Amino acid sequence: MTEFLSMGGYGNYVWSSFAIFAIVLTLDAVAPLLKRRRVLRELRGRVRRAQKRSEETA
Amino acid sequence: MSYGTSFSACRALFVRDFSLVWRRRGDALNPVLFAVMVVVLFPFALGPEPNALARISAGTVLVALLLAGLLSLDALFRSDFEDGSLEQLVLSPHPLPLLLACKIAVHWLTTALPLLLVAPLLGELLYLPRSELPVLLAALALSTPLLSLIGAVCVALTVGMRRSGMLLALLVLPLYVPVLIFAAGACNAAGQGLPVLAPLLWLGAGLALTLVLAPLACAAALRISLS
Amino acid sequence: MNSPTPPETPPLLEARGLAYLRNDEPIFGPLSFRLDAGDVVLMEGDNGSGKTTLLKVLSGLLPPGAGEVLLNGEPLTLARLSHQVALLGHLLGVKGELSPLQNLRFAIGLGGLRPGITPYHALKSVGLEGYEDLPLRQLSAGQKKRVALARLLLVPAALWLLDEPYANLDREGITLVNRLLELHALRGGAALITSHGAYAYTSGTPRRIRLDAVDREFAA
Amino acid sequence: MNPLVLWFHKLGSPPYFYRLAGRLLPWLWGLGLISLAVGLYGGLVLAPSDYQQSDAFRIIYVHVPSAWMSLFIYGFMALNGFIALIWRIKLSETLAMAAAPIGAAFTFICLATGSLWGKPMWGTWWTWDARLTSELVLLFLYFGVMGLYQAIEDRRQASRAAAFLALVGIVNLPIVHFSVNWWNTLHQGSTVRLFGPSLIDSRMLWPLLIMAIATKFLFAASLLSRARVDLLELEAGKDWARQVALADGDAA
Repeated sequence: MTEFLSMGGYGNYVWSSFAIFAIVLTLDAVAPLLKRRRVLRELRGRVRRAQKRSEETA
Repeated sequence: MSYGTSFSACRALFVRDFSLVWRRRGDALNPVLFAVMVVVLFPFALGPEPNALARISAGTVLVALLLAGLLSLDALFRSDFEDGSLEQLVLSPHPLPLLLACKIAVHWLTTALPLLLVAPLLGELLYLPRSELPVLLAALALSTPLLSLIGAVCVALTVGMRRSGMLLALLVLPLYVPVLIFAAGACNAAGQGLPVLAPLLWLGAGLALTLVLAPLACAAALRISLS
Repeated sequence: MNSPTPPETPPLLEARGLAYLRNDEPIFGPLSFRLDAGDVVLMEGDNGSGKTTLLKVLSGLLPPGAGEVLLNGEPLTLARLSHQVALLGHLLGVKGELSPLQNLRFAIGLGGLRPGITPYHALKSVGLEGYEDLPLRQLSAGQKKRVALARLLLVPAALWLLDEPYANLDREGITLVNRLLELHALRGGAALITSHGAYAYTSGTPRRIRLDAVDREFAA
Repeated sequence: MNPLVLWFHKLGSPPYFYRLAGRLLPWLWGLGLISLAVGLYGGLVLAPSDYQQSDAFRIIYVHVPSAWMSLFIYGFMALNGFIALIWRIKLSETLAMAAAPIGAAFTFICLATGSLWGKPMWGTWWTWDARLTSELVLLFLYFGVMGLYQAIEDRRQASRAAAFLALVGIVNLPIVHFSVNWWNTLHQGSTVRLFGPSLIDSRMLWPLLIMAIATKFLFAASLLSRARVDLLELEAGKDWARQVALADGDAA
């Protein structure tokens, strides 16, 4: 197993390359989810504001 | 004297823009002073040793002139946008690309030409080898209009924004890379005694292509940012 | 449109179901009207009702969201090539460093010259005699507006689109604008004026078109 | 209208696209991760080590697919930009702008893994190798498009301006590529091809193709999830967006 990890002596280069690949793609996948939560919260705010306004005018 | 023809429109545009630049001719020197300042920084940074400076002289002059041109690009549409004359231009019945080509030409004549004239002095500051000067001037003569044309398209995209200086550089510099490569390539080739015709011809081809496409792209970009 | 009257010439300007959306929110609703030679129409609406946007659409600066604009019966872009439209917006489109004369010479170079009038004559008729060679920077806002009005006199546009022409004009200026509008209407031109209240077009009762602000928070 | 045009037209309506993308997403993520796992296993375990670079060459399995993706996504972005500008199709605008950050991510991965690969081979973190340099210029082209999109307030105008810049960029890409190659040969002569380990052995090759497929799935998944959110934000004023928010409110 350790022989596999050492990657012929270039272990840290190979594994850090794959780590960068994984990290950047994970960030890229997570970013829209966070934004989705923010957008939905804003939208619900708008809905509540609209309902409140329509109650006042009714 | 006929009015309302495209020729009269271009002439009127030339007359107006030249008188505007003449009215503020102090500003026209700014790009030149900037370029000189940038070039002067290099001996401070790298030491005054002639051989060291000679090797980087042509490239440094090119980069200094490219950056000076970049800084003056913003003024291309800025004042017209702020006082509404850009709208009058877009509204005029004459083909917009033609009018924009005139504006770019005036911009090139009033900013890039002085830079071209000061280039030998800048070369001298950096011990530019004699063999490279003519090639440097030829490369500049071909590349500075190219830079103005490409820059105009990007300026048209950022005309609506207040402080777009840094963004403009971000948009334009990747597009300047090929122009710089061939211009500097010509000078380096001259320095090493290699034939210089190929890079200069590439610059000429690029210029011919951009002369036609850039005004069209600039007009389209302007319509997008004015809408 | 087979109207019963004899085949009248196509209207100078016609809007059919014109609407404009920004980020899919309506700026002004579907709007249809027509302007014939000699018409002066007042477009009223409070701020934010899309008056300026409407003028930009009518002049061809902005493509309409829906509907179409016809100039002399032809779709806008084609007809405009014959110097038909002049737009006077909030920004006057004149250069501060140049003198009125230089500005007007540029304007006629660009837009063409109406026969029988010279820049001097136009400046005199808008009351700027003697200011011909002063840089515009040194003139007042009202005087700058008069230079823009002089440009309207010089350019052979049959259709004037004026965005709040009465803004920052004194009483004298307002009568000047009215006189120019009457002159333009008599000559067979048409004008569409927008204003949010400060209005004083005296001669004749111009047609009014109401542009009310659309509730932007939630579209239907 | 034939079914294809009808379908494409229906795709244009945001609520329809939102629901369709929602249904597709789990499949795309699933296929992407599976093919990724297969590709990585093939590349890291099954493929024999290279006689010249021993195991360092395995970086190719992330470096080369990312390079391919960086160019593919820029092409995708420019194509959608073209459609959006010519036929004013709103969906293409959203897709183009959603693709930009993903493209930049892949370009960054390509550069980072390229320099990590260069270090053991050349002893320096950065080598002005022709392809790495072109990739660096491509990264700035991406930043330019994203920067312009952020800088303009009006969302629709921002996406149309950025789409136009992507078109200008796509014209520029081959020119940059050609000029950088020319520049490279002028200064360094023909350097040994850093990234060309002998791929004659098929056991080395198929994982690379699997990885290319995997990155395409991951791109599609990230693109759709970004496009959905952007659409929701753009259409905040509309009725269907409210329903989504309310429905999501109860679920969350």
